[in-house]
Amino acid sequence: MSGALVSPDLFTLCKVLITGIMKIQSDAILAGAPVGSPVEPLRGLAYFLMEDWFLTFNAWMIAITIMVTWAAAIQLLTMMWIERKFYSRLQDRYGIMISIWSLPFWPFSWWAKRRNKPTHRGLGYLQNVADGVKLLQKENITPANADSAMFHTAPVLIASSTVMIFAALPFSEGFVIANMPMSLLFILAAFSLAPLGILIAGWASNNKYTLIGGMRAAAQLMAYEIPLLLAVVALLMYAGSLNVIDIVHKQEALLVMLGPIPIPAWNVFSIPQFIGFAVFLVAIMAEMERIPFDIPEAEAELVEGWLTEYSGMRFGLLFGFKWLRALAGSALVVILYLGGWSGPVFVTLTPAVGATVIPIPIIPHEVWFLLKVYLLFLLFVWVSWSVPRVRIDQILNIGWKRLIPLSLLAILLAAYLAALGPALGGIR
Amino acid sequence: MAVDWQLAAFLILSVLEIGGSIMVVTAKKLVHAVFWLALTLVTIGGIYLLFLSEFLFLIQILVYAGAVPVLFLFGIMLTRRKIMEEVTPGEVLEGPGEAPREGLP
Amino acid sequence: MALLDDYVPVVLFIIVALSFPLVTFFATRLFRPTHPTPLKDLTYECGELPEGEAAIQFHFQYYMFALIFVVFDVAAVFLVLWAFMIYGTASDLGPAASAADRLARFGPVLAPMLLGFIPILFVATQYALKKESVIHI
Amino acid sequence: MAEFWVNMGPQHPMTHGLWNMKVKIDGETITDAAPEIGYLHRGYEKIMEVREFQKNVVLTDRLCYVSSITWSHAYALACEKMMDITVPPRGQWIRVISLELQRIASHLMWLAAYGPDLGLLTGLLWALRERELFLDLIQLLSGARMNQNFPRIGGVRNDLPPDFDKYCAKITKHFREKLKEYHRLFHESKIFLMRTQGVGRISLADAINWGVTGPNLRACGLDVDLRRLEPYETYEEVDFEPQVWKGGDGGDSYARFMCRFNELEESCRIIEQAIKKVPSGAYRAKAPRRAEGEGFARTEDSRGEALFYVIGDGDDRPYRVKIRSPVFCTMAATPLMLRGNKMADVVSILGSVDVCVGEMDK
Repeated sequence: MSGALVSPDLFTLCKVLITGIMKIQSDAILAGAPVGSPVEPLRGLAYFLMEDWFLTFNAWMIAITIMVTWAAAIQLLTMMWIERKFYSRLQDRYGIMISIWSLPFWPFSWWAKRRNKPTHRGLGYLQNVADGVKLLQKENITPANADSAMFHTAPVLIASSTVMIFAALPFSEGFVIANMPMSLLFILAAFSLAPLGILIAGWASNNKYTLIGGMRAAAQLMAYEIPLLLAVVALLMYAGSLNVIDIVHKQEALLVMLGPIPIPAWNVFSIPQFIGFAVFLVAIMAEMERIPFDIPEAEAELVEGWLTEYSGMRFGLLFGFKWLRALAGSALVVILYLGGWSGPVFVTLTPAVGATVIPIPIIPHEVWFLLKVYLLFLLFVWVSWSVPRVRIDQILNIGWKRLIPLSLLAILLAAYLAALGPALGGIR
Repeated sequence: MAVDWQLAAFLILSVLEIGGSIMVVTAKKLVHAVFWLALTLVTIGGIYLLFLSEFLFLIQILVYAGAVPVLFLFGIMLTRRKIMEEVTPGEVLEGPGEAPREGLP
Repeated sequence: MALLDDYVPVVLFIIVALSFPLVTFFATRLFRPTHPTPLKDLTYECGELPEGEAAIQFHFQYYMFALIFVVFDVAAVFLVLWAFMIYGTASDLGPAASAADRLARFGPVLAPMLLGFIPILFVATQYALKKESVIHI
Repeated sequence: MAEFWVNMGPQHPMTHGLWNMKVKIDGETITDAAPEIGYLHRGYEKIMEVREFQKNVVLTDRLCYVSSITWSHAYALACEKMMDITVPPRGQWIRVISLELQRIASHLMWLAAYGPDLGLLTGLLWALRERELFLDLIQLLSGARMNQNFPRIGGVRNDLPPDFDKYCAKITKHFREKLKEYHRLFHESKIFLMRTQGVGRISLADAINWGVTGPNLRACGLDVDLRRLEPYETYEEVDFEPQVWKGGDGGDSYARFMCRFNELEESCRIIEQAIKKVPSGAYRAKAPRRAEGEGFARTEDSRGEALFYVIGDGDDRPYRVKIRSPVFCTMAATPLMLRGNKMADVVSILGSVDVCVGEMDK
């Protein structure tokens, strides 16, 4: 038993679903249009519905729709809600509390009164939806001096490259769209496309603040892309694969027993990978543009940075997709260093059954994965709301003069330990 | 359905690539040319994929997604927005005195 | 063509991902007003009339860093291949290999990198970063 | 390399009010700066000439809306000197208490605004949380949270409310605890030190020449505090220490931050002493309706040296009033601080000098 909810994988489930639906439809058509009747040509449609390429195509489209909805709607809202609630608590306030019962018209007001629910007292999960609806109704302004074509292209580039990350990012072994052999490189490539879009957006707005924001985004990309890649290189010596699912599988083994507690072989538990983990964490935080490193849109000095000239839903999408990148970044760290969707040590039966680690499938893999992602994201939120913003030259200094030497050190250590053998925590 | 999907993909990619490379050399603004160059390079990556060189495809995207901003910076750092034109302050607005007044009540 | 089959959903996903923002932006037309005025279409400059061109030129120094970045990007790609080689050698040898075996197998893989590539890279970057001790942008 | 002027204001998150800092940048480095003020100019000095002496207190309240009492007090002091009346001791002590409460509220507003300037929104909400308590105290004392209209020529408007000393002691005790929290949030953070230390430096000679006063001058290492140098009210009977940057090499954002920050605790000390020393008696002397002569008073405002010069010609309203605003003079020196720094430092520097547009534009 794998312990995953989506098993064996998303596509197969969708294929079974769509085949069932299409079978019912085509059977109905076949029954309704017998041979010899005037509607006999409809039988061709029935056969078409059951053709394999048609079913496969539809299955893929349903799988993709599920994935996009799951990531870009449900998870996005959840991440935003977590952040807003958590930093509100850090700041000694309740944060968003608008619930559905706060809607001021029937039936909500009536129902709220009847159930004696105070209005404006809820978890506030739908606040972000309300914000989105507000932005939907706002006018889109294109500045007269903007480079119109580029101004309209950039948001598409940024938004779609952010969604593209989820083509290869797994939520569990089966909950993934495409499992290509080098999916990690695909994720990193999709990640690094957005700063290009930011640079274009900043340039095309023909505004001083946006241009400075775009320049900062480009400078930051250059300073932090290299440590990110080098940390991944150090990881590859242990993982030996560029496929994210393989990397997770590699971490499901048992590393060492600390008394009765089994320590899983997560990459973060070895010295060179821990250095790589630290570097990766800082670099991914810069890629996510979270607060100590959010200089491209530093609102104190650049108004809203590269987003200044965008309005309406264009602004909403670009602003909201920051959290999508945060989700992808946290998920990447969890996959590469924190064991992905494998459960933590305390639900393994190791002492009872000997040396093999058997995860208890009570809590599905997807839940473990999301739990880890949310916890890591909480760490990010915690950091970003308790430190000020770093200045541009300082951020470049950190990137070029601290992280690159550190990541080279991680590579060297990893290579040495690999050569020296498993006794020293090398390749298992 | 006897459609050769690979051939179709190849044709689409080639058309994009050739069109993009023509736009690179004909674009009036340097930054537009860089954008078209990015498109061309990505489509070349797609053709690598059709040749079954996955690593090369991904490296092409990864490296050129990084290298294109460098060209971009070059365009911004070294050139003016309008090449070969004299820039005078206040040129952005066509008559800064009149234009905004029309919108006032 | 197993590899290309892997990429079919990716291509479909990219098409969906590209159309997602496009559809969103077009859909907002149904909900939003459009009343452009010359005042509204002005470039935002904190309420003042825009002053001069927005095409600010930046310090040329950072362009050097951009070039270092490109070099590093390519170097990182070579390091990826090298990392695979190390992994492959280590898994070939297995955990029980003797020290002499390890030296014989790992020597040719590690030596050029440790004696040649990384020292040169390190010295060169240190030199470049020392020379440009203050990063302008 | 081309240089460009960038407007930072009037509609900019950095400006806490309506003014414009024009910055000439070369890439990200500032080569020149020009503050542009006057968006909020209301012609105070002229308006005051057509209103009666006592009624002008309402106007002076609005000079700086986060530090009302200190400004009305400076005006009242100048008028008292002109009218040659003395405030009863109880009135003087109540004034000291209200001034220091207002100073803490004003400094907390500055601290709150400095947080988001550096990207630390948590600082805003934490500082405003404690500012609420001090506003509550001021409300208890004067009935209003903003534009209190509390000092009067000849004393204060009303007596201390019952149990005021208990509330004061409770809140200052609580506040001292919270100061440790701010300490951890701000200057134990490495990034905060990176953003402030060595940024926006101004030399002592320059600061004096440009008329920088108050905490901004004390941050350069000069011990000037009008509460000590020219004690007004009962400040000479209070034991307190003017906060001067002693680390040497001061005059940067960090020194300015530290001076103001330490003043928070120093003001707490003054309040705790003053609340014990309030004598009984009258709190207000009768002020004449008409006056002739010249009155001149300078006080240590939250932002520097506030100066009022009032001339009366025997009528019931001033003949001429001159206000010296500390922020106005500090603002003239900001280009010196800004030059050579990065664009992001504009907020770090202007946040640390504590701009209040109301009094700057008058």
